[in-house]
Amino acid sequence: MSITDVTTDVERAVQGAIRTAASSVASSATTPALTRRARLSRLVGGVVLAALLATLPFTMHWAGPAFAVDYGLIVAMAVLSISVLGWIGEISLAPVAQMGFGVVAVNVCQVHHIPFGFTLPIVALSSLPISLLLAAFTLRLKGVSFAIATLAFAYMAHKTFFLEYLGTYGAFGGTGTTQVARPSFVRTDESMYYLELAVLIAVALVCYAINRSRVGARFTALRESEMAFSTLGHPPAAYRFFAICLSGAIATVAGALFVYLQLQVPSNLLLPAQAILFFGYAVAGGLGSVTGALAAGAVFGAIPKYLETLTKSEFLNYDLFVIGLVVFVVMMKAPGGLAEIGRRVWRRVEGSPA
Amino acid sequence: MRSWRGLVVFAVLLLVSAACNGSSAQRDALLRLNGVGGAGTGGSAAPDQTGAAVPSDSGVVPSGAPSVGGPGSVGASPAAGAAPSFGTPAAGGRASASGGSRSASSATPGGAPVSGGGGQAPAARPGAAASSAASAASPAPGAAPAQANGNTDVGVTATSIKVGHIGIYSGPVGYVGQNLSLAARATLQSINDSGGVNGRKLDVLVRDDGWDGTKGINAARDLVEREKVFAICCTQSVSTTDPLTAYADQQKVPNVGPDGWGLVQYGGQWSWPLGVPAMSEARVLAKWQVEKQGVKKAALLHLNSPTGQSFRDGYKEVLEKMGGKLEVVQAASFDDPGTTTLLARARAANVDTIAIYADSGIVARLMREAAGQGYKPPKGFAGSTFYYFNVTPELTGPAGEGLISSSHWTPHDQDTPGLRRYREVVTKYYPKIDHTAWTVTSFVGANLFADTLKKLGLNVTRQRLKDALDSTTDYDLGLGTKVSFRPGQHHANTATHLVQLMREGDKLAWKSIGYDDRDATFDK
Amino acid sequence: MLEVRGLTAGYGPVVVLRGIDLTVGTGEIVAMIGPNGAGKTTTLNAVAGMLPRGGDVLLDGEPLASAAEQVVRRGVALVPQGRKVFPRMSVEENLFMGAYPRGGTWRDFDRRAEPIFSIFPRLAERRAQIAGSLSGGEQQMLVIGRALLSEPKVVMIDELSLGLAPLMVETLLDTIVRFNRELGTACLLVEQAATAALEIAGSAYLLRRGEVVYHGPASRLRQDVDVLHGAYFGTATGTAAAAGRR
Amino acid sequence: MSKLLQTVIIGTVTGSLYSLLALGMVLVYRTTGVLNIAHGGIGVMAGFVAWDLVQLRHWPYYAGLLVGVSFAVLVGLAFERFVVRRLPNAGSRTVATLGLFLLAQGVVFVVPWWSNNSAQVFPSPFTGRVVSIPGADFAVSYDQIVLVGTVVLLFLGLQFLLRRTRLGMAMRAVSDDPAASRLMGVREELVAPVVWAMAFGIAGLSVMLIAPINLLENTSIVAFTLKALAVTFVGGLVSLPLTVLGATVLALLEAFTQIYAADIRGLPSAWPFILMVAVLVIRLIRPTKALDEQALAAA
Repeated sequence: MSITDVTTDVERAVQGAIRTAASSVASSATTPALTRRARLSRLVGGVVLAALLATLPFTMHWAGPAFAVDYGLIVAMAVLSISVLGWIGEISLAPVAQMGFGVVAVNVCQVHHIPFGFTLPIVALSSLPISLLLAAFTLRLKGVSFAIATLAFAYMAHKTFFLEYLGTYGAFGGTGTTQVARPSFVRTDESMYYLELAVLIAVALVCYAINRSRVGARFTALRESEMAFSTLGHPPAAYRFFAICLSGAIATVAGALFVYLQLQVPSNLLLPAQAILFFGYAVAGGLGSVTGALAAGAVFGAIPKYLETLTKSEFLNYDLFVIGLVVFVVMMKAPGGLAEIGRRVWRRVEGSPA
Repeated sequence: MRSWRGLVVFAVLLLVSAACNGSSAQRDALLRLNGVGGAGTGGSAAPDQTGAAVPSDSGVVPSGAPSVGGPGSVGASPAAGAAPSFGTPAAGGRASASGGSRSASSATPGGAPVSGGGGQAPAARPGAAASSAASAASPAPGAAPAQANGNTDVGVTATSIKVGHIGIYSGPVGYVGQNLSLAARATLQSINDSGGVNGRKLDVLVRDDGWDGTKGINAARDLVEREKVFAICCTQSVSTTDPLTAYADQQKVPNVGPDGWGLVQYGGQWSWPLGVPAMSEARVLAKWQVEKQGVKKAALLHLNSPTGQSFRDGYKEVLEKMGGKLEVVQAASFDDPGTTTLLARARAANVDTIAIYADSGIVARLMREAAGQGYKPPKGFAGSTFYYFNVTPELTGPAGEGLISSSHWTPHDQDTPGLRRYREVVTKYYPKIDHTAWTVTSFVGANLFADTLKKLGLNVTRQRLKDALDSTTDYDLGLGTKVSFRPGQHHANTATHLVQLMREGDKLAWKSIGYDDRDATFDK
Repeated sequence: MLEVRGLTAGYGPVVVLRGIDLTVGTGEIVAMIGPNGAGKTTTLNAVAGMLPRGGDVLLDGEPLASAAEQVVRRGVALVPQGRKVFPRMSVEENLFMGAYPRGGTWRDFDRRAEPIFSIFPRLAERRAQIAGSLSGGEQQMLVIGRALLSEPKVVMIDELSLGLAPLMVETLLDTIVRFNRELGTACLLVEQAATAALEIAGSAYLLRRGEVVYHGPASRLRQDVDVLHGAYFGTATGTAAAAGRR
Repeated sequence: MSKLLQTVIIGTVTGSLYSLLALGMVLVYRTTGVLNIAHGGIGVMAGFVAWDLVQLRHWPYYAGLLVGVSFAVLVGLAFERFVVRRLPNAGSRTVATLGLFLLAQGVVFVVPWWSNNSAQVFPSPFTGRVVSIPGADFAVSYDQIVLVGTVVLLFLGLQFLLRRTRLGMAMRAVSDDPAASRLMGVREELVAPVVWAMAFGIAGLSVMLIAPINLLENTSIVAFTLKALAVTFVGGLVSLPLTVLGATVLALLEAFTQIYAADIRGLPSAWPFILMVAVLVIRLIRPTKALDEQALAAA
């Protein structure tokens, strides 16, 4: 069992997921176990959700610019990259730094006139060496030590690299900061939304697939007992490397999309402390849950931005306070996070026993 | 058992809304701080005839004449010093500087955010000759086709022009940033109180960016794409103005009077910055220090940002060209100012002076620490307009004596007609404003915006505004610099004046040291 | 001295003890044996206040509180299963924690610890060592020593020999006999592997499915393998013996 | 020579600053297994309370200091009572401190007459007085001496507390094995509040000692806390002496590179990371069976 085995497992899982996705509509409608109410609510819910997702930037136009949802999707991806590490039971504070590397990668691509079609794949690949470095460095660490180590990594990346490369506080000047031009087909924030949504859905599908597959089961085993896991003949290191690389790739792509959205990203948006905030989002969303990450993106990414515009920026000062409160309440009342709350609510809608 | 989850959600929503309401109370507190009761200051200040007469004496210093606010000052006074009296809480905040006129804007033409006016742009107005009173005379009826109902462009109606303004009210530099915004709002309000722009009121939508680019750009997009403002005016939050430059070009929205500190802002076709580039400040400062102070060796602490680096490069270039040497350079950031080590290195290198590009907080830290060690470089500390605020001597305490800063406009201790007028206008609305080069930049920006609009007559379009701004020549409010733009060349202001913290009674105050110079590098 | 009457306890809805009666006299060594899942550990935990319980527990005729902190102050110490040392504290500090309920301070710690060190010379050698790094047997010594430092009237020891080499079990049993003789501390010894405990015990209780099925002198169980066997597997002899108890 | 001495002094002072923040976090981790992310945030909040009283309301300095620290202590008690106690394990408690951190930061930004003045002057009665160091061409302020002195006292005090007192022993026992410590007569519900109150009080005091040197300023204090976090790693989050050692080494490395190797840009900021890598390598070469992780696994 090695890295290559893991990857072939993943390939199989993804293929499986595509097959399931293709047949899911038919199968879910015909599953006999579901009550009529459940079937109906699933159908309605799915249609509403799809319609909402398809038109979100426009339907929410009364509340603010499409930038809000765009930003929400980016937060969702960043949170997802933290959540993915929840599979191996670790907390990473590095994703914000990895987003920064995504920004840098886009910059480099742009300087070398690489067509947009290749940029995102290149960005995703470019995350590999950094993730491997991080993984090697943190191989023997668990729990709090792992979190601190990733934080130190983020700190170094920010201080020694981004500050030099991107400049502090774009504030006092973005003079040297390279502007990023969007490809022509995502000129507006609305079209940007669909690009982000497509990427996010692809990423989320991959995550779902991996989580449902044998690899996902092994992650669970690894999380529960590393010793038992390795005595069964699986290499914990390979799985840890894989999870860290996956998380890094997601974060890096999120960073790339972020710079396309923002047109330039000064390094003060990549502060190490930001990682702690994102971690808070991930917890509140539900650590390890893909749905939770998406919910967190909506609640902590998009809604505050809408509130900013709806309240004419009066909300601005309060965002930390409110986010802290939400994290707190979720921690105390629903340890499974927003994902758990959503599931409960949905069960009631379906009418199935909670 | 399950209902508590619903309760939790409800409670959170409640708190959010409470937070939002609470914040307007906070703004009121802010306004009280500045001595203004409610916000709907002088909506009723009867502008009438005066409005037409005042505005564009452009070429000439407006001298004492205008004092438009004379009768209107009634509106300003009521709650001035007076106790809490929350006055008009709802109207408070930053919503709209001009009373209720916002509702009028609903009539804006639906789509087409891009200026449709490209064709009708009066290219036939080339010369700079226009600048004088011509504008006031021309409410020329029928000058343009679309103005029958006054909706000549996005955000323009017969009675109002929607203007976006993004200020800094919170975040790490909220404590100084708010002054820039308050000065801009005061000026825009004064323009409305004196009749507005050819009969149209400026409907100013104010936003806070908390000095965070994502928030600022979110606000800008909201203003432009949803609120459909005609232009953005006097936005001087550098973290927003830099990306805003690209965005303004993309949307073809005029962005009048940004800070212009970062060089990137000069590359925008739709931005007209009015501040001085940090590099120019550095060049002038270095020249003066060598010539007048005889500085040979210097140390430099700069925020590690591209602008900070441009300050460093400008300083080093001039210093070394004139035979001096920059012995010690150190980069700082807000979370890691590195002042202690800079001092140690500067002392070891035995420098004549320490030049600084950093905010008041870091400057204060540096100088307090130096004083704590009983150290002062022979020629003292000097730097940029970054800390030309009265908050600086408050933070440095006595340690700040002798600190040299620069100003982009006539320093505030001078008594010129231009400054008198500036102060009169601004303090009428916000008596406790902390005057600095940047508040003056706000003042000039708002006036330039309004005066140029007046020149357009009733046919107000974005493209015509751009053309008119691009042909601005020697616009002068008597504040030390005449502003001129040419298409593609927006470096209007490169003049730097030096000021110094000197003892005045038992306090320190900024005093002009009578040195003005211009950095000619950017003239083309 | 320690008297348990009609003790019931369980974990949530699962009832484990169905009314245990049990007595430990002053200075007595009592063995409690029984098969896996008989409720031995539950009995000790319930007496020690680590589990909610029903029935009466009396010490010297006075009811014993149901909170663990108070039980130990009254003089009933539990040596829990699994050698629960404080792994990041030194041997000495572990022992200090034993003296905690007696208001022990470091000043008179040495005086209190002296008899314990003389019973367990191995602990004296390793005073400063971190407890987590001791061997299993040494940890068991430490936990017993720690319990003794609370100057208890009764020490309840749960699964003394679990996972230890026979030689080490011998040593530990010797020490129990020794502190019982020297300090006069009574001891309730719970064991799954019965023979060793019966060697040193005066009387014995046999538990099965949450009930006492035999009570009598330990020597009888030691000699009569049938009774023991019956109790473990629930054959007629066992129940007969239980009946004979009354 | 004087440059060398200056560098050492600068390193020592900065090291004390890191130690001060790190010790509070180690105290909490060692006695509860919780990584207190809120440490710096609570300190800043308490610092602002004291600053508000002293600078805006002209209270006597020590009264303000006392109220500020008491405020932090109360927050600690409330946090323990209403949050920590209701959460099942160290992991969820750590996340709760994250929520608390955000809330504390939120409060600092929300109070109108605080937020619009982000950097604040908060002098102590000693501010302005200095001792010049002979031979160093350098002076050390009383504030800095107080800071270093406090760290020494705090270190010794905590060592004494945790090693020699009943309370400290009980704290450690509870964190090692709560069930076993109940058997020793330790009442966790009495010990835990003390831990949190003490830790938050130390956080508040730390910021009030740093403020006269650094100004009362949110961003940098939170940044210091992040560095202190890296330092705690050196001591495996439990060892007080190693933590202080790590803090001092880190600060000295930073000072020396900033002063002697300023041309290698970015190196000073890389030290926390390099230090951690070094610690990892050392542990790899000399595996001392990291007990902290063992204990964590048991929890």
